Amino acid sequence: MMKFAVVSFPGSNCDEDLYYAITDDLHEAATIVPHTTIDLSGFDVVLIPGGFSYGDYLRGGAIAKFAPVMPAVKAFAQTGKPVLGICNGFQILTEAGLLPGTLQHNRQMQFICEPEPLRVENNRTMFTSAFQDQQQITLPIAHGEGNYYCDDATLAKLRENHQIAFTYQNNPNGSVSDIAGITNEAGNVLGMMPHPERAVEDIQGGTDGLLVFKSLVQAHLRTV
Amino acid sequence: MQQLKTELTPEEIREQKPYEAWGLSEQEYDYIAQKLIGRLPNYTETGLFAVMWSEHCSYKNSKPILRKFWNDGSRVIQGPGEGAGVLDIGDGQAVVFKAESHNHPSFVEPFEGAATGVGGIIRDIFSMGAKPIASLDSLRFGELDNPKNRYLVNEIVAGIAAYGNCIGIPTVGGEIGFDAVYDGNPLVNVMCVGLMDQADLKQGRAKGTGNSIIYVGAKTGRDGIHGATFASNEFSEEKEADRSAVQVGDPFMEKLLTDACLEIIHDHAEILMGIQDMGAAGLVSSSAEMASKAKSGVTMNLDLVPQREPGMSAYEIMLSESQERMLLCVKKGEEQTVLDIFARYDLDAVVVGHVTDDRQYRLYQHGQLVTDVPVTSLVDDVVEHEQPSRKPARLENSQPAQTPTIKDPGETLKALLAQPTIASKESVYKQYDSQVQANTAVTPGSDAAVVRVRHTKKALAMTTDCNARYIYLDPFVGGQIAVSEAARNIVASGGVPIGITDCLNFGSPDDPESYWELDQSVQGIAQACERFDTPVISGNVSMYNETDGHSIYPTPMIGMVGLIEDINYITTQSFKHAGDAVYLIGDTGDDFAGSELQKLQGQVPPTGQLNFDLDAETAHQQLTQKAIRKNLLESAHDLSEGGLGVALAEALFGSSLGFEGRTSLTNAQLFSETQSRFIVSVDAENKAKFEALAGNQAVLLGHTTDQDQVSLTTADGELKASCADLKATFGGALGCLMK
Amino acid sequence: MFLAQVHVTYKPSILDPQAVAIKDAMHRLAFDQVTAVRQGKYFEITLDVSTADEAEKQIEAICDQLLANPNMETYRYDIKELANQ
Amino acid sequence: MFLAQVHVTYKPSILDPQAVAIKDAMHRLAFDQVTAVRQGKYFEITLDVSTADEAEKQIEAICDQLLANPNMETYRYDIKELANQ
Ligand SMILES: Nc1ncnc2c1ncn2[C@@H]1O[C@H](COP(=O)(O)OP(=O)(O)O)[C@@H](O)[C@H]1O
Ligand SMILES: [Mg+2]
Repeated sequence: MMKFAVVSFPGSNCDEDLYYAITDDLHEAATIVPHTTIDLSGFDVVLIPGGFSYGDYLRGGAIAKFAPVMPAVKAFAQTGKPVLGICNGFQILTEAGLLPGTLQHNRQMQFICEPEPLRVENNRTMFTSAFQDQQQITLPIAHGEGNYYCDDATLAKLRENHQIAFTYQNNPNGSVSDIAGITNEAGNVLGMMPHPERAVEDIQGGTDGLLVFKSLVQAHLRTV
Repeated sequence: MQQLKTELTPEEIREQKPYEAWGLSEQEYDYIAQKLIGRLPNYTETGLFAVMWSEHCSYKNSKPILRKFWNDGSRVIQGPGEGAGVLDIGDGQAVVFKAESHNHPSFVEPFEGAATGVGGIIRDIFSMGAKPIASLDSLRFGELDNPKNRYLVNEIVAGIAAYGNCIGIPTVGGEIGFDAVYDGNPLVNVMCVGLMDQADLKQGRAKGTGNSIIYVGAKTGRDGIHGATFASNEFSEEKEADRSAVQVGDPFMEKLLTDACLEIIHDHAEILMGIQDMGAAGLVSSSAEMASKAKSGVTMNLDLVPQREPGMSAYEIMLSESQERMLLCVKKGEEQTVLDIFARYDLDAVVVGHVTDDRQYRLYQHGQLVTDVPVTSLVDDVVEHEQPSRKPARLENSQPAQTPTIKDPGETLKALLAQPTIASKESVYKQYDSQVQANTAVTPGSDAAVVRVRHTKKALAMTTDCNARYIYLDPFVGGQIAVSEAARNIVASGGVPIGITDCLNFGSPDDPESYWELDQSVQGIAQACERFDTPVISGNVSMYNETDGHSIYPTPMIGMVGLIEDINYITTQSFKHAGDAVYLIGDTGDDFAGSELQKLQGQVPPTGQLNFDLDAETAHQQLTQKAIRKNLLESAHDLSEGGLGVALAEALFGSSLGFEGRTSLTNAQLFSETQSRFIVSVDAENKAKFEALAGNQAVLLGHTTDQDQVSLTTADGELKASCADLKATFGGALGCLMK
Repeated sequence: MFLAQVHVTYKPSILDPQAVAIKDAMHRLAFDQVTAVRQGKYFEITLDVSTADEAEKQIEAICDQLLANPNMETYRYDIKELANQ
Repeated sequence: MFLAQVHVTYKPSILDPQAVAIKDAMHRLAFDQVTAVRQGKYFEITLDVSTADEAEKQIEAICDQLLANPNMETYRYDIKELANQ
């Protein structure tokens, strides 16, 4: 069994959802680890969940980046093993400097919760290998600050290195270049605003999200 | 800041009667002084009595009426009287729910008023030991041509979204209605639903002499205390303009509080004797009620209460309505276990007092005994008032409603779909995270919302409903209809209705006509509840909803929960495949009284008499339920505002299908609001089986097509329209009106 | 052209959970000498009007109607003339 | 005791959706002479340190690490000594 860590910050609220997606639907092992954990080396994957860490009272992820667990998350990413940040998790990873750019307020200044059609821009990552290239999928979004911004130089680099993993088909929030999810240069850290863990069972309205986690299993099998 | 003037002495209170401004009558004051405590109450005590004897805390005006509610039933584990009601849903599990109004605070400060409304009802749910799994919001506003109302809609919705989204409880449903009577008096009712293991059930009791009272959560500030009336002239040297009594919600703190309390409830049930949230009248009502229910006394030292501002008086500390606070009763000697858990969540928790055996309520501040009265005098001895009641003149000789003539039903349908009460609420519910917790099986936009119970076959259906225009015409029948409509929504979604909560939003109880409306609608609700086997397990009363002497329509909001025994029964309102047969269950008459068509044609307030038959309602619900369980239905949708025309259009919107059919109804009857009806679609294969089951309760209307067209031939014309057109109108109307 | 710098802050009696969270974060980062944090909004508004009086009149109205919530917030502003470009 | 007044604003090159929304609202309210709006955050931080230098060092670090996001925001601050109470 693969071992997934779900890092729970004060104010995280999708930690259990991720836990169940891994255990009930992917049938792998997951542990919810508190923000005070200082060693993640025993895990195969680290997941940073959605929610409102520390209330997101300054900017999304701005306070969480100092949580005691963050050095361990950075060290884990250094080893090349996969780190996936979803929604608030994406915000935390950008604030912590593990991913480039920032997530601004949605263009229309409102929270948006709806199923969102996406395109898989690069299926050669640890997080997307179970998708077809350019596959059109649907995942739910639920965020108020998901408007991805980076400067032109960064955008050029993202393109050049194929770091854009998912794009929106009808850009809901004003993100630069319709970006919904990006990886770091090494390809082992992914941040995405849509919620794959909310699309892992038919009763939730779709199962496209499960393929993100299945990709991680494939990647793991390649390494062992 | 320092105290400028000292508090009034007991004698000065008797002479100057400040309590009258606080809502306590002279009679009540005399009764308390002479009969209940046998001396003149001091300043703090007078304040405590005023708030504990208010309608909001004591239900002194509404209790005689609320007793008429029906709250038996085999599923009831906890009826009214605790934070929330509890119903058995099998497998050792229970569902917990309650609704609460935050009307006035939301008018004064809409964003924070609505946000703290959400926060308050959530605390009621987890204080019972349940994990909050869903919220719903029922809202009423004045018409949107008034910019103030547009502002209220924006801010109130944003406030609900901000709190619910942050704390991570999905907002899965609700309703929004518009009518000029809500100008200056919007309604903000929020319902929260929780799920628990029955073994975790907790109550608000201060039990066991010597046990500790622990205060936890946010610090106490002056919020919620009426700055102007109470505090300003006595205590403050700050300028009034620099102070505010507005309560601000802190959903982050509440998330921590929820998680910490549930951890203690799960892991340390044996040392947690009782737990209650601090809601209206904050510390005094929670502590006094906990003592009253346990038939004990309580002593607290106010110097130990965490305070946000310096120089707070005992009166202010006790009456503060600061949010995100809870009161626990913990076994003596075991306090540290609890304090350690709260410390791990970074929450303030302090032992502020203990339980006594003499049933006295005692408060110390700065080493002095500032309150010493019997617990019962605060909680149980409140004198109930059965108010005079009179049938409103407008109902004395009401006439049947006129039957309108409709030339082009397509145009009428479009106009109805653009009415804000009917139009799509997507622009609102899209702002709510309806899927967090990953259990939402039916998101907003269908009849009832459905949340599955993870690791079981079960799911819960939930809805809020009330058509106040009907209540205005006939509170008794309107009350029956409100419950029936809620039940219909549950049934259409595949559920069995199991219980209700309510928010009774009414005018002043001092107005005999208002009081009569309250009494009648409660009786109507009670009768329907008994018929559907849906006990009233919790609720809330909001009176005095009037501005400048104009009262709102009586609006008893019903929040209903249904049990879906197998997730395979989950059914939604939208048609599924081309070629399916579409049936109408239930007869249609000329029912235009209180209808949206009547309102569209300028009939405000509504007129006419309601027709309603509980037997027909029950029969049609049972038919729909059976058909769903036999797996005969592809979709089911109840008929409500706008009648058949609107329901048919709504069933088309979630699909990309069209419809073709024929009916013996007239053009006008397409928009009649006859109760007890459903529109269902049936696969060709199941037609015979469904018809055999339905007998004469259902008629075939036509079938779905793969064209972008709805066409329904009537007795005197034809409804013809492009589905895409209708959908654009329905989808865009609210957004347009909000601009 | 005039530039108005506007500060909107909570009235002192209002609970400000955001400021509390930010102060806690500072303490966790070992900035222990921070004893109080208040938080507010800041706006720079450029107005194409010809007199300072007119600018002030408009800014006062804008603060009152839009930028500050009179139930909970107070505001203050400075107005200065911008050199012509 | 020192008081720092900190302003955090978006870099000029960055489109701020909030400022755009506020400007639009002003125009809807017929404040047509508003030509530009910038929006930022404002903090008042009280520090129990003994020298202005020390206050400045801490505030600089707090801004850098916590209050501003260097990808898109800049900050400025004024520090003044508070009279002893
Ligand atoms: N304020 C709201 N919050 C969340 N969902 C809402 C709100 N208002 C309406 N909805 C959703 O929109 C749909 C239609 O609502 P409504 O017309 O009131 O339904 P019905 O007439 O069947 O009771 C329902 O799914 C309802 O939950
Ligand atoms: Mg319905």
